[in-house]
Formats: sequence, C-alpha cells, structure tokens
Amino acid sequence: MSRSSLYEEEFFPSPLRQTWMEFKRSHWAFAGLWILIFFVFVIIVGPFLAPYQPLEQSPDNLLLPPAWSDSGDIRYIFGTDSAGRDILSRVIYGSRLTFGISFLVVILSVSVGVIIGAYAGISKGLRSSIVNHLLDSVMAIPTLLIAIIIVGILGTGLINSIWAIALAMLPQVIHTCRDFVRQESEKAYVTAAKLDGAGSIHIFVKSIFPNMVEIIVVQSTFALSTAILDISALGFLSLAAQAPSPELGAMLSDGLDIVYISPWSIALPGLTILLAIISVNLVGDGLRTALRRRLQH
Amino acid sequence: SDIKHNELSKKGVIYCSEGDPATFNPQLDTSGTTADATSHQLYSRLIEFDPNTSKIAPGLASSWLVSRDGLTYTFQLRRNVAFHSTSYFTPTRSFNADDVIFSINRWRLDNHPYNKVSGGNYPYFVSLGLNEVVEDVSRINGYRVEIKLTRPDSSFLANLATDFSVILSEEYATQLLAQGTPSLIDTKPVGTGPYKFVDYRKDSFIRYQKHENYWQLGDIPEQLIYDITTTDSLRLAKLISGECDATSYISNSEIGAIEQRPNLVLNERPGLNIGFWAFNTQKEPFNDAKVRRALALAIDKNTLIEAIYLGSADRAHGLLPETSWAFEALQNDTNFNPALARQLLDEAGIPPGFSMDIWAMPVQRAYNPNATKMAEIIQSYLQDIQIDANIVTREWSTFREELKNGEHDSVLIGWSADNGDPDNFYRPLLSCQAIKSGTNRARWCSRRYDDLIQEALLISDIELRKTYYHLANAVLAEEMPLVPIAHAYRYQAHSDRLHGLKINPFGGIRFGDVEKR
Amino acid sequence: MTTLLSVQDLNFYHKSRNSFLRKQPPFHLTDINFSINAGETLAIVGDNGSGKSTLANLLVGVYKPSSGSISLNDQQLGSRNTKQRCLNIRMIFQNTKESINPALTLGHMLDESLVLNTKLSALERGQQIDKTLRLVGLLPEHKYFYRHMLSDGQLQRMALARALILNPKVIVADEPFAALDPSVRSQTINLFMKLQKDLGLGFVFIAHNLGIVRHISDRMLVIQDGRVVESGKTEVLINWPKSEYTKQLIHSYYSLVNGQY
Amino acid sequence: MALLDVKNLTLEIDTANGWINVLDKVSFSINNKEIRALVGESGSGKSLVVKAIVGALPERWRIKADRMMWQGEDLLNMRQDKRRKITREQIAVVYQNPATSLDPSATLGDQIMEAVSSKLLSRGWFWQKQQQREKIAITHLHKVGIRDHKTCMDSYPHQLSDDVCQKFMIALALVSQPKLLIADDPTMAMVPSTKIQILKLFKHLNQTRGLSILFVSHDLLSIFSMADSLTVLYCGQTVETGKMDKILKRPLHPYTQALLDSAPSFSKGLERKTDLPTLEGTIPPLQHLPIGCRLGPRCPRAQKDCVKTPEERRIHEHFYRCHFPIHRPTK
Amino acid sequence: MLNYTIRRLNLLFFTLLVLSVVSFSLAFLFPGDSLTNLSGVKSPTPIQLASLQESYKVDSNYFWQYIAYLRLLLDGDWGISFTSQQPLLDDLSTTLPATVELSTYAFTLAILIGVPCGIIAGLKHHKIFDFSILSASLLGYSVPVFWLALILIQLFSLQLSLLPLSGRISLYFDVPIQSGFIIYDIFQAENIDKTAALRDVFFHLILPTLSIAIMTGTIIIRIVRRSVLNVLEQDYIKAAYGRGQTNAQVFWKHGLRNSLLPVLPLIVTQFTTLLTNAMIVEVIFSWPGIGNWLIQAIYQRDYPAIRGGMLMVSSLVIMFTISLDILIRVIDPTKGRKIRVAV
Ligand SMILES: Nc1ncnc2c1ncn2[C@@H]1O[C@H](COP(=O)(O)OP(=O)(O)OP(=O)(O)O)[C@@H](O)[C@H]1O
Ligand SMILES: Nc1ncnc2c1ncn2[C@@H]1O[C@H](COP(=O)(O)OP(=O)(O)OP(=O)(O)O)[C@@H](O)[C@H]1O
Ligand SMILES: [Mg+2]
Ligand SMILES: [Mg+2]
Repeated sequence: MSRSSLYEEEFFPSPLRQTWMEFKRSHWAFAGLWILIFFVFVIIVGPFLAPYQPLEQSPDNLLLPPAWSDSGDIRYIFGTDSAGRDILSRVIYGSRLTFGISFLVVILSVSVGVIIGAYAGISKGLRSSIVNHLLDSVMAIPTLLIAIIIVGILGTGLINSIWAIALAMLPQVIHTCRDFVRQESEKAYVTAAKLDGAGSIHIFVKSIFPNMVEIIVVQSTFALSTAILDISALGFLSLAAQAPSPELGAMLSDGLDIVYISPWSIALPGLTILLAIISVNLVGDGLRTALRRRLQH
Repeated sequence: SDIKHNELSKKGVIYCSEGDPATFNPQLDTSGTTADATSHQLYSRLIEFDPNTSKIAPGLASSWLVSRDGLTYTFQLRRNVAFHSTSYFTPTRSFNADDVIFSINRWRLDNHPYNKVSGGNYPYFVSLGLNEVVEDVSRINGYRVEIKLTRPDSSFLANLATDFSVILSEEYATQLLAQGTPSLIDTKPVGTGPYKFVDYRKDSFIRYQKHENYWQLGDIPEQLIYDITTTDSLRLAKLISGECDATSYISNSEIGAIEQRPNLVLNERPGLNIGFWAFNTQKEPFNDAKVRRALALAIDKNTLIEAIYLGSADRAHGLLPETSWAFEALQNDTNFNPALARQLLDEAGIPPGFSMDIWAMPVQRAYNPNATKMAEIIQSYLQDIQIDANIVTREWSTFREELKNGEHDSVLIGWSADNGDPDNFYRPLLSCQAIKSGTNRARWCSRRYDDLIQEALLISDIELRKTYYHLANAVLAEEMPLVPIAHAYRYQAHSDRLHGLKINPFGGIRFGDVEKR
Repeated sequence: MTTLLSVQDLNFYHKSRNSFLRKQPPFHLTDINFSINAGETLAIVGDNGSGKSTLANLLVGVYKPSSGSISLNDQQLGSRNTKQRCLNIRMIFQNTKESINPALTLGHMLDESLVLNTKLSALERGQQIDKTLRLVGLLPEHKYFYRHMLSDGQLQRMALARALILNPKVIVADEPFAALDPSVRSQTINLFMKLQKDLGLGFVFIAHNLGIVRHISDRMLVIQDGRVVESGKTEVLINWPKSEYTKQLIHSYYSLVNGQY
Repeated sequence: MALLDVKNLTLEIDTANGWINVLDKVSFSINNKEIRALVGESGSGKSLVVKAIVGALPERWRIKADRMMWQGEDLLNMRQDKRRKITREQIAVVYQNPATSLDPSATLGDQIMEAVSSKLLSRGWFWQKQQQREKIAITHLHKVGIRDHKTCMDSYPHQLSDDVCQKFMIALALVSQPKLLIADDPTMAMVPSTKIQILKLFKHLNQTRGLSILFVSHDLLSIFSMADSLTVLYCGQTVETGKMDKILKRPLHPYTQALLDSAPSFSKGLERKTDLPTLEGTIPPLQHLPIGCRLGPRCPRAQKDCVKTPEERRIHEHFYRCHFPIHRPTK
Repeated sequence: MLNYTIRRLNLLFFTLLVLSVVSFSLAFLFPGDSLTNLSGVKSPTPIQLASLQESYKVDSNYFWQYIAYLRLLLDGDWGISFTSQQPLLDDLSTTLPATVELSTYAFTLAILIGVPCGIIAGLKHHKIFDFSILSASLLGYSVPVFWLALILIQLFSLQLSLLPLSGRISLYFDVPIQSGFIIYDIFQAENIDKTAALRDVFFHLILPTLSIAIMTGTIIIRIVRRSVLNVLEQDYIKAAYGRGQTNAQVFWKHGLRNSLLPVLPLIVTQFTTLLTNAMIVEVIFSWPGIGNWLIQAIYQRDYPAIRGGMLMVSSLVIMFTISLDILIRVIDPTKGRKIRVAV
C-alpha cells in the first residue's frame, strides 16, 4: 500500500504534520509566518530588490523625507539619510544583515547546543552534574547581558558579537535539550529501545531526537527573536556593527543625530525590527500553541 | 516638565556642555570645552573683549599704557576685587599685583615653582611664543604692574584678553604649596569670576555657585550648573524638554528643530573658525605638494558644505574667514576637478589603488560637525580618482595624542580662533613652532611662511600687516599643506527665559551677565 | 518438558534516591526462585509497590540483579549475552502507551528491533513486520500509523507485536490487561492464549485481577514487600491458600464475587 | 418521587473536529435510598454525566435535557446560586482522579475543613467552630479508614499515595452529609481489601442513613456486589437501565450481555484457558461515532434498522434501547 | 528543605568561585600587561610597582596569584579604573544602586500591571478584553526596548515637553551620594526642598521605568494568563465548582494561588532580563547606572572596569536568582514537584 496517497496523508498525519495542521488553524500565526517568509525572501534576494547600494551616497539628495510626504522623492521611497544614502536600500540590506546574522547565530548555537545538551542528558555522574548545575546558574543571566560581557572581553565588532550572542544563547539551548533528554530517558519507550539492544547514541538519534524536533523548532523561534533583539541592541550600543554599516541597530544609533529633522531615520529601521520580531514571535507562539494542542489531544 | 517652572529653576541656570573640561585652569588647555567651562565663569582677565563690539575693554585692569616703542605695557589694577571664598579656601586679601605676576610667571618661567604642576604644558602661550615675547613682569606697586616685551607684538593685548590669560590667586597658590598639594590649584580652582566652584563629577556635572562679592554688578542666578552631555542629539533634546537652559554646539541639522519652537532662542553668527583637511607633510607621499594639490582638487567643497554643515557655513578659500579684517577677496582656491587631480597624481607617480588613511575626529566641533561623515564622503570622492581611503577614528584624547605624534596620513580637523587677530590663525596652524606644541596638524614648516607672519606681527599698521598675510596666503596656495574647507557659522540656542547670553566671537561662553526670569 | 526460564536466589536493591533528611527504607527484592516451561504461564500477584514491576524489569535486563542468577534454557544470562536476552525475552510494559515512541510509525519501530538484532534485508524485514502485525490481529497498513491513532486495545496488540517480532521464547508482560476495557480485554486475553498455544511461548504476566489469573495462568507467584509469600499451581493455590496474605487476598476477592461482606 | 431524575440528557462538546454529541439522550433516575450503578467502557461518558449533574462542565459546551430534576426542581433552568446551594448541601461527589481533583497548593486539612458545612456546627466563637470542624473532619477520615489523620491533614496531595487520596476524597464528600453521593470510580487505585472496606462503608451509610449513591465504575465485580440497579452506557448512549437482578438474569441489550461475559470469574461454568466470548472491534473514537445505534458496527445482531437510533422501550422498570434485543422475539 | 538550601548555597559558592576565576583569567586574556589589567594602575612609579607586585604576588605561580587576587577582592580592593583612576568598588557602589533602584521600580510596576491584567485576560478567555490584552502584549514584548525608549522620549519629552529625559534628578538639587539610592539620599541631604526633590525624582523615573516595564509587564501578562487558563482547566477547579462553591470562592481560594505559585519562579527570573534592559536604557536616559558605566568602559577598553563590572553584575544576578529560588521554595508548598508552565 502506497504511502503517498493523499487520502492517507489526510487521515494519518505524522505528529509533525499534525502540529502543522494545528498551526495553520491560527490565522495570526499564519500571518506571522507569511511575514517571516517575506523577510527570508528579502534576505535572499535583497541585493536585487534594493535600488541602491547601502553605502552609496548621493550628495545631491540629503535628508529627503519618505516619498509619501510632500517634499519626498519617488526615487527614494523611504527617503535618504544625512549622507544621502537611500534608507530603503539600507533597511533592505540591514534586514539582510540583522536577520541573516540572527539566523546564523541561532543555527550555530542550536546545533552546538543540541549536541552538548544531548551529551549532558545522556551522561551521568558527578562531573556532568556539576556542569549541569553551573549551566543552571548561567541560565539565570540573560543572553544580552552575557553577550555584552563577552563583547566586553572580545572587543567590539560584528564578528565578535556574533560569537558573543551565539555563546550567550548556548546555555539556554543546552538546558532545554538536556532536560528534555533526561525526561524522555525515563519514559518506557526508551527502555524499550534499550531492551532492543540499542546503544545510547542510537537511542538518542533514533528514538529521542524525532520527538525533540518540534521542541527545537519552537526553541529556535524564540532564540531567533532574542537574537534579533540582541544583535540590534548591541548594534544600537555600537558594540556590534558600527556606524556606516546598515545593520538596523547601528542605523538606529546613527539616526539619533538627525532624529529631530528626520524622525523617519529611526522610525523605519525600528519598525522593521519590530515587525520582524512580531512575526517571529507570532510564529513561535503559534507553534507552541499548536504543539500544546497536539499533545493535549 | 514640572521642574521647568517652579521656584527652584529660577535660581539656577543649567548649561548642557559637550564634554568634561580637561582642567579647571584654562592656561593649561586650548580646548574650547575647558575654556567654556571655566574661563569666564571662574576667572577674570586683565583685559576683556567686549562681546558686542569685539573690541578690547578693561577687565581687572582698569586702564593701561603702551610705551611708544611697543615694548612696555603698564596696567593699573582695580581695587577691592574679591577672590572666591569656598569650603577649601578663605581669602584674606583682595586681588592685587602679586596675583597678576603669579599668573603670568607660572607659564612664563620654566623655573617657577608652579610651572611643572599639572603637566606643565601651556599650549596657547607656547604656540604663540608668548613665553619668549614677555621679558619681565614687575610690580610697581600693589595695584600697578609693568610688563616688558622682548620685541613689539601687535597682538599682545588681544592675547591678554583671551580665555587663557586668566588671573589666579597667588595667596591660594602659596597656601597649597605649603600644604604640599600644589596641583589642587587646577582641580579646586579659586578665581575672581562671577561663579565659584562647588562640585564636579566627571561625565556628569559641574556645579558653580554665585560669587557674592563679584566685582561687577549683575543679578545672576544662585547656581550655574554644567550638565555634561556628550551626545549631540541629547543636548538638543534636553534643551527642548527644558532640562537645559542653554546648550553648546548646536549642529546645523538641528537648527530647524529649534526654530520651530517658540520658547527657544537661536543666535547665529559667522564664526571665527576653519575646518580643514590637513596632510601630514612629513610622510611620503604627502611631502609632495603636487600630491596634496591633487587631493585638494578631488573633493567638491560645496557638496561637503551642503552635506555636513547643511549649508550653514561659508566656503573657505584660505585660512581666514570673511569677517576677519585681513581677509582677502581674491584668494586662490581649488575647484573641484577630478580629472586634473588624477593627472597630477599620475605625474607624481601615485598609482591607481593607492591607499591612504583619513583620520576623522570623533567629536563634534563648530568647525566640523561630523568629521566621520565628511570622511565617508571624501572617501567616495577619492574612490573616483582610484584612491582607497581608510577612515580612522580613535577615542578623542587618544586621537589627539596620536595626531601630535604624527601618526596620521591626513586628518579632518579645524580651529576656532581665540581672539580676532589673524595671527591667531596663521601661527598656531602652520608655523614651525606649532609642530612642537601640537597644533600644526600638517606638520608643515616653511621658513618663508614663518618669516612673513613674524614680520606681520612686528608692525602695528594694519594695511601693512594685511599685505604680509596676503603674501603668506600665496605660499599656502602654492604648497597646499592643508585644504581649507569651511568657516562654520556659530549657533547658540537657549531658552527664552535666559537673558543676556550672547555669542562671543572668540570662543568662550559667558554667564557673567546672564539673568533668568 | 524442559525448563525454559529459571530464576535462582535473585536479590535486588533499589538504591535509595532520597535526601538524607527524609529517608525511606530502600526497597529490597529478596530471594526469588521460580521457573517456567515452554508454553506455560506464570502469574505474579501482589500489592502495589510489592516489587512486581521490579522483578519483571530484572528478568528482561533493565536492572542488573544484586545477586542470584537468571538462566534461559539452562544457560545463565549475564552481561555478556545481552544479545541473546534481547532476542529471547521480550517485555510488554506496564504503561503501554508510554512504551511506544510517539514520533515514529509503528513499522519504523518494529524495524528498529529487527535492524538491531537480525541481519535480515530490508525486504525480509518488511515481510516479517507484516507477518507479525497480522499475527496479533492488526493489519499491515498499521505500520504507517503513529501512536496517537490507535485505540488502547490496538496499542496493546502493537506492544505484543513488538514483543513477538524477534520470535522470542519468553514474554514478560507487566499488567497487560489492567488499562483495557472489559470488552477489549477479553479480546486481548483470547489473543494471548492463542499465540501461546501456537508458538509455545513462556509467558510471565503481572496482574491484579484474580479472575483473569485463574483463567489463564498455570502457576502463580504471590509477592509481598519484595518477598515471595507463596507459589505453586494456580488451581491449588487459589483453592487452598496457605499463607495468611494469600488467604486474605483470595478471600477478599471471593467476597466481592459473592457479594458477601 | 425520584431524588434525581435525568431524561434525555444530551451534551455537545467542541473539539478539533467540530461539535460532537458525546452524550446522546442519556436517561436514568435515582430514587431515595437507592444505589444505582453506572457502567460503561472507558470513554463512554460516565464522568461527563457526573459533571453534568453537578454543573462542573465548561460553560461553552451545549447541554440539553428533557428534564434534570432534583427532588422535583429542574437543575438546568434554575438560578445559578440556588443550584450551587443544592450541590453544596445535598449532593456530594467523589471525583475520578484524586490526584488532580485536589487543590495541589492547599493542605488536605484545609480542604476538608472548608467543606464542613457551617450548619453542622453549634454556636460558638470562631476558634471553637474551627475546633468543631476539625473534629468532624477527623471523624470522617477515620470512617474511611485513614487512621493517621494528623499526617494526612498536614500533607499536600502530591505527598500522599493515590489510594490515600482516594479515601480522602470520599471523606471529603461525606463530610457535608449529603443526600446523594456520586462516586466516580471511587475504588480505582485500591487493593481488594481496602476496596471492600470502602464498599462496606457505602453500603452501611446507605442502610443506616438512607444515603443514595450513584456508583460509577467499570469494575463489574464491585458493582454487582452492591448496586440495586444498573445503567449501562455505551459511547454516550444509555443502552439499558433496570434492576440489578433483572439485568443479571436477563440482559436485553447485546452490549450488556458482552459486558457480563467479559468478567471471567462470573462465567462460573467457563473452562480454564478457553476463549472468552467477546464483541469484535473496538470502541469508535469520538470523531468517528457511527450514526444510529452506536454499537452497530460491532453488534452480532445488527441489521439495517440499526442506523436509526432506537427508541427507549420498557418492560416494567427495565428500560432498553435496541431494535433487536436478546431474549425477545424480534418483531 | 534544609538540604535544598545547602545545595543551592553550595551552587552559589561554586558559581561565584568560577566567576572569580574567569575574571582573574580575563586580566591575562586582555591585551597588555596582566598586572596593569588587574590593578588598573597604568604607569606606576617604581615604588607603586613594587607594592603592587607584592600584593598581587606576581612572582608566584598562577594559583597563588589567584588566591592573592581573591583575597584582594574580598578585602574590597578591586583595582582602579583606567579612565577615571578611581577605585572600581567606589564607582560600582554608586552606579549599582542606581540600576537596582530603577529595575526595582520597573519590576514592581511590571508586576502591578502584569499580574492583574494576566488574571483578567485568563478569566475572560476568548473575550474582547482578552484579545486586546493579548495583542497589546504581543506588541509589548516584541518591541526593542531601546527603540521604545526613543519613541517615548520623542512623544513625551520632545513633542509634549511633559517629562524629563535624562538623569535621575534635576541638577538643581544638590544631592550628595550616600547610599546611591536616590530616595534615601534625598532624605539624608541637607539644604534642599525634599518634597520638590521627590517630585522631581518621580518625574525622572516615569519614562525609563515605563520603557523597561512594558516589556516585562507584557511577558508577565502572558505567563500569568497562560497559567490561569491552565489552572481553570484543572479538575480541582471543576471539583470545587461541583462542591457548590461560587465563582469568587473558587477563584480566590483555589484558582489564584495555584495559578501564581507555579509561575512565580518564571516571573522572578524576568527580573534579570529587566535588569539587562535597564542597563541598555540607561544609556539612552543618561541614567548613572552600571549599564551606562560598563558600556562606557567597553568603549574605552577600560579592562579593569570591564572585569570588575562583569564580576559584579553577574554575581549580583546569580545571587539574586539563587536566593529567590530558596525563597520560593519556602513559600511554595508544591515545592517537591517541578512545574513548568509555557509562556
Ligand atoms: N527506580 C527506583 N528507585 C528506587 N526505588 C524504586 C524504583 N522503582 C521502584 N522503586 C520502589 O520499589 C518498590 C517496588 O516497585 P514496583 O514498581 O516493582 O512495584 P509494583 O509491584 O510493580 O507496583 P504496582 O502494582 O504499582 O506497579 C516500590 O516501593 C518503589 O518505591
Ligand atoms: N475536556 C474534554 N475535551 C474533549 N473531550 C473530552 C473532554 N472530557 C472528556 N472528553 C471526551 O468525552 C468522552 C467521555 O469521557 P469521560 O471522561 O466521561 O469517560 P468515562 O466514561 O468517564 O471514562 P473512564 O472510565 O476512563 O473514566 C471521552 O471520549 C473523552 O475523550
Ligand atoms: Mg508495577
Ligand atoms: Mg471517567
């Protein structure tokens, strides 16, 4: 009997699919997903969308207001900044930079964190318990604070702050992952797999991990919103990306100087960050609700 | 907010300043920040500039005589001028000739007990060579002082009226020396100015209190507080929200915002300053005048003025702004010509892809409100003639330190005049002596130029002096050690509750006549 | 008939995980002895917390005994021949639902057991899975199902399928009927008995319901606080219980049946 | 007059698959001093019936009934506070799952003392009343077989084992001295000896104090040993209702028959190790309930008519819903 | 319980030890001379140098150096800052209270808003009120605090000129620093109009407090709402209804406590997030707190200050969390169980 028949899929969805179906029922979450997809799209094709280079200055068009205002110019839809750079292009490149980096950071820390967390979850003994407890207390420190501290240690700069945020998120991921593995290890299905003669790595990969995928996805969405916030906060404090860079946080701090004559120079990058975080949070909330619903049924 | 209008606010003035003063003795530092914070608030000078007429007026010296040969100056001092009485010092006598002698000798004599205190660096006097010009300061009687010069100096009186020539208390100095803490004289200051020192917290505030026995009349507020706010936009924000009554360094972009508000007053005046791009002429290949000229041709000053000064500046043709009496209408100026620039570079053997540093100062100054942004624009101009420019910024004090050591290729910086004399531009900016004192950013030294400006100083006939300066201009146009960019207008904004705050053409804000209603 | 599984002097301590302030006496399973033959059914009966599940876990090797031995076909099972134990003694867990991985299809799970323990090709494994599913009364299509799509009875069958897939000799079942509804329970009991008859399995099961015990088991083991109170043929034990505890157990059961209390 | 009379109770709940009729025309009644058993498989809706009676269902669920009378007063159309008063004073419920039905953050002592009705207290000061409450609570704890009342009252639910909690729940229900006790699977987690103790207590209260009991369970043995009458539920439908002995002797509905067969100890004549009689198939999941008689697909006697919901029929006090009952000639 | 406390304190001790090791090793990881990085004395005179070498035990191996460092830390000698050349502990003891004060007010505000709103939203599940609270809170916890602060400033300080935008108190008031907690200091200060000063402090607090409280407040709303919903679905609530209790009785006696207790740890950990936000917002509002101070230190590569600030902030956060952990254990009767509630 073929698995691919549509009818089958409709009626016997896998847990992942079921979560997805639950997810789709929430319009808000779905809208969030579309916005997120839009952002991903911008990240990928940004350079083709942007009418100008982010650092390209047009000395003849300084501080133009957005096109919809009276003195705006249609060539610069979001207006220009005090060096005559097109704000739309900068926002596009900035989204690319800010969210691209956030994605990178999340992927980095989640993949490393899952491996370490799984190891910590599987292994027992005094050493692992010390490490675990230490993790518990490091967990208490917010990621941004850790990131600031790490940036303080490594020195400012975009690359350093990527490392800093990735490192800062690690404890959280490790913790969730370890807890989950611990919790699942007590369940009978793991014992059953053990009785089949499976080793602990095999058990993790084949039995526990499939159950963990959703948790990881949910965790990642929240990590993503944290990452966006953190990277832009560091940019805003000029600890990560520095001024001419179109990173959104750095753009905000750059725009501070001219905020009285062109409020849009902080409004637009800020709104972009807001929108991105809202979309990620909507998706994350939606996923979490979907997951909870699925587990309840 | 609430505090804006209550009783308390009437008794004090808050001024948002742009940074920490380096010291509380302006003799030690030429920066405008230090002068603004201290000079006219804490101290008085022998002679003052009248802010309305820009002419010299009596200060602590009620009158003076200049000898025929221009070598001897005799000052008659005011009586009953009281020094500040503070928590750390109670004066027993009023101001007299000893204080004048002490104040001048401190920077003049290498072997003076106070000469080496607090670093022992008196950049303004040294860069003008005043320590060599003054031969002797002597007391004729308690209220009469005579100053002898080694050679005539037509700018000498103007120099005594600058922010830096303040009068300190000799009695206080003696007391401190006895205590073994001489350096307190520059951190816990005592003067004869309208306000006395109460408290200072770095990065935060300076608190002054009204000097009850101030020698001049005036109904000034009880308190004067400097709210140290390094962020430019924040200063304006505080002015708007009423947390400051006045603020320093309004950037041009902010003028519109101020004009919109009926309760804020904006003063504008062409400034005695210049923003320029200086090349380190001691470094290859910037020692070649051709290269310097080429780079000068590569940039469009008008655009820079639009972009950085937002139009509120005059294009600089030479060192002097139009308001100076020595200004020359037909000065040589470079016009935007990238093709010629490239050609000159080729002649000088600079290959395409040559890379150089542009140092951009990290702070905002009247003469250059945003050096980094200017550097970015210049960078793109240089791109057009195939030169790669790296922008270098450092923390401000490090920046100056390293500039002084000549570590830069080129730098975007400027100069604000301390007095109205043209010598105050020519000498500190480009004389050989100024390399040592660190104000000659081009590190350029030309005998011919030095001789010309020296000659100009010796004569008191204005028309004759003018010609000397015009000759000096010709040297500059030929050598191009720096590219003059703009003379910025000076702006000052304050709340309409303040009365009597004026723009002083020669730096230095004064709260001595400011009233608040 | 040969002895299939025999247990001698089995002892086991649960390490107490409690804090040093609130101490509970550690649980101790003492001196268990029994044996079963092929095709025979042993029922283990006892109160909650008397150590029934612990014993079952010891048999399949979840825990290692503190002392004593378990032998299969007269061959002692130790840490060296775990593979043999995996193949021959299979467990059905007390909580069937928990023992099935929610993220995998049933077929995938059965496949895992085969991959780990046999050298069959993918095709052969598929056939084996289909065969086993049919054996327990499920359909081959059920291999595409996930845990949440099955009813309790089907889950119990699935657990049985997983136990049977490796053609074991002994099945240890921890309260396999307790969670089932009356009508489904009968079906499952019938299935167990049928399979035992067909395959000659040794069957160890834990139960509370004496009615079922009496109906399907050959021998009985009564445990109280980790000790064997009584053991022997079911018929005999139920009709003529010797120990106080067993008497009470059977009495209370009968009084329910007869409504006399 | 019946104490509680429920006629055609219908309940719709909203699930992921839309609104579902989980209870379909459930009818039964409890007379004074009667012990009525409610049996059915897991998921047949027994607990929902219980909750519907005491009004502990989520508000958005749709509940309908031809009548739901408490001593002649309609519970459904009554003012909320009046209904609450009745449930507080005259009806007591033992919930199915003791661990989750007790407030986890309050000690058991607090919870039981809160339930002591102030009517039972003589006049006195606040602290005297508190003492009386405690006394009443302790007597009831002893009654249900909790001897160590001190530990019990000082503990939080999660600190005690399930069977103690269950006993406590019973004490909690009895402490308000109700007219009707609704016990939802009260002996689930208990070992036989304790179970018998509780059943004895119930019977005793029934005989001495005239307590009526609605005994919900799927433990057929307990039911058969104490109940006077029986209602059988299948998938939210009442299939048969009647006197215990009548049903035992002559069940009319095929499902009742199957239920009786499934307890091996009852088929006394049954040979050991022989197949037990069963119904094929399993209970349908909620979202795939068959139309008409819900037993339809599993019923050995099913015919075409079974897609229509059978009407309630009666023989004396014996009600059943089946088109083709056993022991009756088909029409 | 005692056992738990001991374990937690053990953990605290151990973590602090690790932090001190980290901060010690930082001195070696930072560029430049380790002694300079530890002591903060940039160009010491030979005599100073000798005494520094003596107190930091530069000649012995790393272990003894670390012990010496630890001893100095405990003695309160944290070194001096590169830029201000002030003892670090002095700087910290004036900046830290400012941050703690701000965060405490903001946290109180967040709880005062968050808990009631969360409860109401939970009780009025699926109603307009719930929906609007939910959407507002989505916005609230997605908005970057620094941007929010800027917007608030734009609106309330610059457009409406209602509220001040920088500092803790107007500079008209000469309040000497005693404890670092401004309100206490005002009471200690002489020669100022205390009521006017307090009013002024209050006005200065509004914007920074609001801009950090909004995010935390909305998170608390979500946590509490979720928890209330969870609890309302529980059997014991239904059981309580079944026992004939009224809505109010059920909610106050059973619902409230059970919804708040399990989320207490979650709410409390929000404090640390809030503290971090406070540190960022300080920069915008020129609040003389530790965030502002630390970030300046980072800009200026003031290594001793970075080291000291990092040590101080992280120890503070960890001490705070662990002591609250213990406290929660004391008040929560369900302590034995681990309950996790999703936001
Ligand atoms: N992992 C463990 N660590 C410590 N003690 C345990 C562990 N598992 C079980 N115990 C203890 O061992 C005893 C026996 O438990 P076991 O699960 O074998 O009982 P059981 O007879 O199966 O009970 P039930 O009928 O409830 O399933 C209990 O007192 C229990 O507290
Ligand atoms: N809150 C709920 N949401 C959705 N479905 C529910 C809910 N409560 C009960 N149900 C469904 O209603 C049906 C009847 O449930 P109920 O709890 O009454 O069964 P029961 O007869 O008491 O079973 P058991 O004997 O296991 O207690 C079940 O199929 C159950 O899935
Ligand atoms: Mg067990
Ligand atoms: Mg039930």
